[in-house]
Amino acid sequence: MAGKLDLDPRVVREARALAARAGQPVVDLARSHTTVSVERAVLRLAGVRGADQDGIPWVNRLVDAVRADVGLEHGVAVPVFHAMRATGVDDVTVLAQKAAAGAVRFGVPLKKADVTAARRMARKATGDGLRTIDRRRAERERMIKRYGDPAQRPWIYLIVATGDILEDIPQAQAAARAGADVIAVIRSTGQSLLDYVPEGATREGFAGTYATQENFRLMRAALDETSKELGRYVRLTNYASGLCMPEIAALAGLERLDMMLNDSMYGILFRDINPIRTFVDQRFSRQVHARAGIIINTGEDNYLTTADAVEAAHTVTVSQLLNEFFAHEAGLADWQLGLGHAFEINPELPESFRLELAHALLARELFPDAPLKWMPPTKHMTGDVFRGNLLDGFFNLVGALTGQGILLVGMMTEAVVTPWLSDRDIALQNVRYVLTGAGNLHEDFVPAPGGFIQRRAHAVLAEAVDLLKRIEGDTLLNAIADGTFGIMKRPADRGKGLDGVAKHAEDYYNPVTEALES
Amino acid sequence: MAGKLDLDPRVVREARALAARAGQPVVDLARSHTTVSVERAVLRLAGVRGADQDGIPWVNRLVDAVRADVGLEHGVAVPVFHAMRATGVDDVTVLAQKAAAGAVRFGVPLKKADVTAARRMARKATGDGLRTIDRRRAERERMIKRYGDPAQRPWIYLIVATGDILEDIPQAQAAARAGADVIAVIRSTGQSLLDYVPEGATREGFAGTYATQENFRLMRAALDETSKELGRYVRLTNYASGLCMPEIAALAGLERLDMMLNDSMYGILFRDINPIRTFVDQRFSRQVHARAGIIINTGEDNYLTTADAVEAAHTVTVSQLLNEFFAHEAGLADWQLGLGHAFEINPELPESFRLELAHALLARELFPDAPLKWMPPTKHMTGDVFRGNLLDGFFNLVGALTGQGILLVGMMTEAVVTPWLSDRDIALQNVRYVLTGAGNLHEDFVPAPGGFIQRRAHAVLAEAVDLLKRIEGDTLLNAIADGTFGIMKRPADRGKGLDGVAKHAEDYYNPVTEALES
Amino acid sequence: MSIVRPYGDTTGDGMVQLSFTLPVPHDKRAEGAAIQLANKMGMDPALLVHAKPMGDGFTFFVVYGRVSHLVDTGQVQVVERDFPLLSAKEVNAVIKRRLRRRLNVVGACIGTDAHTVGIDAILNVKGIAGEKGLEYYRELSVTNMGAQVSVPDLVETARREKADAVLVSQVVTQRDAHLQNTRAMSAAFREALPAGKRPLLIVGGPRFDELMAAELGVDRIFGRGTTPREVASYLVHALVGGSK
Amino acid sequence: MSIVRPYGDTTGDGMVQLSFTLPVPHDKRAEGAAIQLANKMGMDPALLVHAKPMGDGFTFFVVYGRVSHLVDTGQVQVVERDFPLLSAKEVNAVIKRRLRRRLNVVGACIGTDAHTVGIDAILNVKGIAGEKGLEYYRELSVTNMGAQVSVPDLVETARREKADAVLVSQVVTQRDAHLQNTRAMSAAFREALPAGKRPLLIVGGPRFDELMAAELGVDRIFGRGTTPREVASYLVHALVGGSK
Ligand code: B12
Ligand code: B12
Ligand SMILES: Cc1ncc(COP(=O)(O)O)c(C=O)c1O
Ligand SMILES: Cc1ncc(COP(=O)(O)O)c(C=O)c1O
Repeated sequence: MAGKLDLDPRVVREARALAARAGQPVVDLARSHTTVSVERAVLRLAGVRGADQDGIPWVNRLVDAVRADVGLEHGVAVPVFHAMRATGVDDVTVLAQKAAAGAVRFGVPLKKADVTAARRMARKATGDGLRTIDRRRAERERMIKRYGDPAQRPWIYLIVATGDILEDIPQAQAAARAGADVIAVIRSTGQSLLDYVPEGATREGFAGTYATQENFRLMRAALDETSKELGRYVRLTNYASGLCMPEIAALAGLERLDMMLNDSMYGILFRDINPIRTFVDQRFSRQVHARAGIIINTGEDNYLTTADAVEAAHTVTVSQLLNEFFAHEAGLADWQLGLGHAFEINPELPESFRLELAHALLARELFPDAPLKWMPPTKHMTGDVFRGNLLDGFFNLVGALTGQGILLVGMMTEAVVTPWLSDRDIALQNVRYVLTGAGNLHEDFVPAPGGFIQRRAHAVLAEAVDLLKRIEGDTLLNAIADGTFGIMKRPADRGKGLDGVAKHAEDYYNPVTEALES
Repeated sequence: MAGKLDLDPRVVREARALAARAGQPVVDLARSHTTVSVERAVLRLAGVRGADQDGIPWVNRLVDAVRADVGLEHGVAVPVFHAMRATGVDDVTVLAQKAAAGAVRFGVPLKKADVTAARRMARKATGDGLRTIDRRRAERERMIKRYGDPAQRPWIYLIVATGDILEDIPQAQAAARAGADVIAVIRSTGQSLLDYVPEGATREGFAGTYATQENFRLMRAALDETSKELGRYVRLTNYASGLCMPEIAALAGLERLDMMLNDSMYGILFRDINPIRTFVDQRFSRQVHARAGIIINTGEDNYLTTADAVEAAHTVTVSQLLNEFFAHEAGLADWQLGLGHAFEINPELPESFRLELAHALLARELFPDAPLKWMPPTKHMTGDVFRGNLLDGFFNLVGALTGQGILLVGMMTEAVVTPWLSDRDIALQNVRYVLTGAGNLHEDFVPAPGGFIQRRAHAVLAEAVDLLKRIEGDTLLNAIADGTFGIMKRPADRGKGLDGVAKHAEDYYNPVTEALES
Repeated sequence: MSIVRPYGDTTGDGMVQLSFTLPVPHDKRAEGAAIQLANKMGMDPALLVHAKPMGDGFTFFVVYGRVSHLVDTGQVQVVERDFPLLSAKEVNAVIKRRLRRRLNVVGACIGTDAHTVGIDAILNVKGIAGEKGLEYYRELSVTNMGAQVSVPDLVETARREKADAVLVSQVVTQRDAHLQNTRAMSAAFREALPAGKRPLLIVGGPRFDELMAAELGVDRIFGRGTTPREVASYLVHALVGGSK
Repeated sequence: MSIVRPYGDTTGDGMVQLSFTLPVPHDKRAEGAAIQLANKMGMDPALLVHAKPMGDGFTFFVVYGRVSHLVDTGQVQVVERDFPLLSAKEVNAVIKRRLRRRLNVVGACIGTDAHTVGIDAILNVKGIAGEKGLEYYRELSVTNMGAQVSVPDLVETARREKADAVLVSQVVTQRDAHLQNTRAMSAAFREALPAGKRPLLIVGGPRFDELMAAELGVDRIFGRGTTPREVASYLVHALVGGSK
């Protein structure tokens, strides 16, 4: 596939080097801070389960209690396991319940031996959690070996979004039977701003279903059944982004989700979450994904819903390079990088289709080993569902012509409702037609040397390099504050969840990070 | 555009030579026969107008009367104009009325001088008709100069088919305003088997509107208005094929139609009209079109509705070559050859889209100077109108990628109803999207050398050459009898309208043929 | 369950999609008119999601919404297959045993309709959907008159061939052409032949309502997707009387 | 003309297109059920042109047909613009002359809705469809609170900013989220502030029914395709009282 654009390898190398330099300060920030959600993720891996009668997870109650007593800056692992030893409680959830009742005090032990002992216990407990994640990963690999991967690329990715896990399940199974390789359960609109992960099976989401460990489990079990029935491993996706990225990443690992929406900047830009909070959370969550063998999906497509897809094309490229850098740094391999981009150019624009081809091919050739995630038209979809199905067909064609890895299937009702059962069926029929009839057309698609498509790709890459230079000079945080991405201005000292961030103390300890970085 | 398939010019030359040899016997047949409709066309050009109270045109009554008295084999021109002199009637229509009332006897004059006089009068009368056609042609050229041709290729060709000329007119004007470059008025289902041309403005067609001189006039006038309004000359199309090809061709010339459906074999295959009758009629009608500057549309697309579009692909090529030969022989220039072909491959077939591209490109490269007419999917259209609009989009894309000259716009309701107003609007929006967004994509579409598309095109051409060899050996009439085209078996001695054919006598005289061949 | 409702993405939500054109220019009032129509059709709420002016005085609308109508599948009237589906072998065997002569079938596409693909799919050996057509059945004698056959010619041929059954196809439906032609055909047979001598009259085509047989004066109607075997089995059932 | 009917290809033909899913497996009965629904919606004849089984127990249908309902455009209720459309200059001039201070506007996307593109199109300088947003108007003072704003925060900010008008956007409509959120918002303002002190309440979004203002307790609703100028003109009309 590579080579159709005749990109200059030096320019590509320069772009990567710039992204690394622009990203490094943020990595340094992430390595020197923790957040309430990172600490809760640690405790979830250590075994804290369940919620109080108001639905507040015990893990939140426990971290709040620790924080109240000693702050976050030491990490919660040592205070918590020290308290376990001190109180003789041997179940972390019970400890959390006692702590919530005010029956436990937390402190950082002064004696080195106590610290060592607490650390050892913490290591062991979280090690159990990580081992479960490892088992899930092995399980996935076994099932893929048994049932097989999809026969074709791109993988076909479908959304369910009823708000009710019990409606979602049959719809997801029907979608898989109809040809979906990946099912994503969209999240209820409010969830990403909740600073806790809801509990249990849920039936009351708005335009999506809550991401909970139990919902993950139910859907994965249902899709395992369907995988067996179909003789094809059906992947499950959910969303990490939001105030609870680290925890949701942990839960996803524990319940064998296969892909997670996880963007380094989405929460900042589109949920007004504090930048520092997000950067810390995303790093930890990606380390967990790396361990779990989960493929991440980044969110560059979103920029093109608020910014113009032609003007802002290079911001997508810049963001992909940054996401790649952060992902590699967190330990993710290229096959785990579902970098996002989208078919969002105004269809009235002359040459719109060729511009789409240029942008999609640029991404393909910049990231030859990543399973790029190709997102359908949304912004220029209207209530004209007949036209909508047509646009989706041309979107599918770009996907096939440029070798995209994951095709998020567009719905003709994009501008109307969250997808109906029949919308998915019509959409899949559309994908099938295009892949069957024109799946190999890429052999005959050879952008003219020096022609429109090559020129456009080169221009976007050049703009991306320019922008990266500016970002490197001025810092990524300032660039985000200035509205560089998606025209959303997000200063580093604003946004939700900042109060959940703490700078590491000298003695900060996190057994999970330790294990994941070893 | 030429050259993408790397066709071997020797094979192309061979195919053309074979088509000429296979077609020549049919031309000889056509040159040595006449038909009732050829003779009626002569009289129409000579000025016979109107119909009796049963709607039977006076021209039919007149030819019938002549035939009853002296047969057709001398041509009607001399007997009729001799009778004019003899009776002193100076209006041919009046003569027809008298003849119908039994008040005139016809004969071929014995005296050379009488013959010469009758011929001279016939020449003069039909010369008036031909001059009107010439005036119309000049008028068209003037209007095109004034208003301009469409800005893009392919020209956008839309159908109206209400059955009522008064509903057709506003729909045609609306279609032109919405972007149609060519309007075709579909004919009522029964008309092609009528051995006369109905008269007057009509409002009672089934799935189409009767082709009458008055309907032609009304629609052309309406589109002239619209051309002026839009600053773009809007072309008008109707159908010649059927039992009255020569007459309708004459009327089309008189009323400045711009394109006519005129296939050398359509009437035989799809209306079970006698082969000899059709071959004689088509030749004369094409000579008239040549004079009128009318572009013909051939009907190879129809074969793919009864035969399989992949298996029978080469029969389309063979038929195009034959149509080309007959057309050139009748005096049509390359720019007048709207050779037909269609997007009719089963969309479930793997590589269907690439096969369509191969076939469409083959036609393009075989006939580089002809304005090919690219027909939309019909056979595999279903009541699933959402899918229908998608297929039409991919049809449009093939049209753009392969440089077709005339794009007959597909309707999502193809399998449901004759087009609704909104169907046309949705269909045009579809065309506009594809041409705007991907109109220049052909630059980037370069079939891989030796790849699937080239191989397929070469194979179809080779099969076409083989079939032409067989036809040349066995005669075209036998090939038609055997079901070679569209799996329709049509023996030369069967079919409708054979009794309207007569072999020329020694003294056969036709002033129109004489003028057209001079 | 016998009462159901349309399904968008949740059981019982009643959601449907509707599109149509109104002969009015596009403005707020036109949009209101579109919603009025949707309401009259039982959609409430009716969500107008698309309105597009076409030409001078027309607007195209797409509406989504909930209908309150209940569908009672128990009340549905359908022409169920009330005869056993036989194999070609069985068909031939029954005719041979019971009729002791070949069964005569005359087929045609009448009126100005020239769509023969459907009737050919039923009659020609080639058949459709993997099933051979009636010509393939040894005990059936098939006369296929082709397209655009006039009713008098059809009656005449049926009489001459001593047709046990006449099969007529109608594909063009604009201005109810198919209904008019079918009525004309059945009337002609009624006029030409006494009750006992009349062949079985069968019509088929993609847009017929199978419930209209009596109204059109024919014995049976076959719709979209009919296969030759169904027709052959029906012929045996109706003319030879069961397979035993 | 005030009575119209849907238009397929002939005046008065009444033709419409309909699609929906029924939770039944595909068979003849299912097709009959689909026609039954279409009939109940007033389609007669209803032509079932497509039926496709989906998964185990669902079938998708496309139906074409004629409805007999008449649409009376005279009976259509619409929220007509009952105020003059002013230019930015005029808006500024009227406020300056009549109010003698800047008019305070607070905007937000409330509840869990994070779709700010719509409200930004109305408020941000950038605007939409070639029109500048309200921030561009010299005499308007705009506070844009962004997305996912809670109702208490909105009320608090409106009070602090002495808002003359509060502009709320709602795009997500699943399970009527937009209606619930709007009702909660108007109730909160009614509770927090006495009648005279309450700001003008305006909601907008692509799926609102503009006739529901009273029912939702707001002063005005703006739907699909609203432009900033319309909103500015309405503000002047409602708060400053006419342009004279
Ligand atoms: C092929 C075709 C043609 C071919 C016909 C070739 C031929 N020899 O048959 C050609 C190109 C010549 C043609 C011409 C025209 N056609 Co045409 N054609 C079609 C097309 C694309 C497919 C029809 C078909 O072959 N279907 C496949 C067969 C197997 O299906 P079927 O007919 O439904 O038959 C099945 C059942 O119904 C049943 N059945 C049918 N008959 C019978 C009879 C009996 C006894 C039984 C038991 C069962 C039975 O069994 C069959 C097998 O399952 C349709 C559009 C579409 N996609 O449906 C338009 C269509 C039918 N045509 C149409 C029209 C208007 C025309 C024309 C007038 C102009 C035009 N638009 O092209 C001309 C004139 C035709 C005329 N005088 O009748 C319209 C009819 C509109 C309407 N509803 O009134 C359609 C729907 C297209 C459109 N939207 O405009 N056409
Ligand atoms: C862009 C977009 C997003 C962006 C939003 C970015 C942002 N900062 O706004 C992103 C990617 C973040 C997003 C996320 C989601 N979205 Co979203 N999104 C869209 C999309 C594609 C376009 C909306 C838009 O920007 N329209 C353009 C603006 C200018 O139009 P407008 O909003 O109608 O505004 C005009 C008028 O309505 C009016 N107006 C609007 N508000 C107000 C207020 C006042 C006071 C006034 C006077 C006028 C007014 O004036 C505006 C200018 O004319 C639509 C699909 C579509 N094509 O419509 C889906 C859509 C709205 N999203 C949807 C959903 C479900 C979501 C998600 C839950 C998951 C998902 N499917 O992606 C998440 C979560 C969002 C959340 N928490 O709210 C659904 C809503 C379904 C429903 N009807 O309930 C839609 C319809 C897509 C779908 N079919 O699933 N989305
Ligand atoms: C990367 C990423 N994360 C998360 C989300 C969804 O986030 P939320 O649940 O906040 O709507 C999206 C939206 O599509 C996304 O692209
Ligand atoms: C070449 C040609 N002539 C004529 C027709 C139409 O003929 P009729 O009026 O007999 O349906 C067609 C049909 O599309 C055609 O392709």
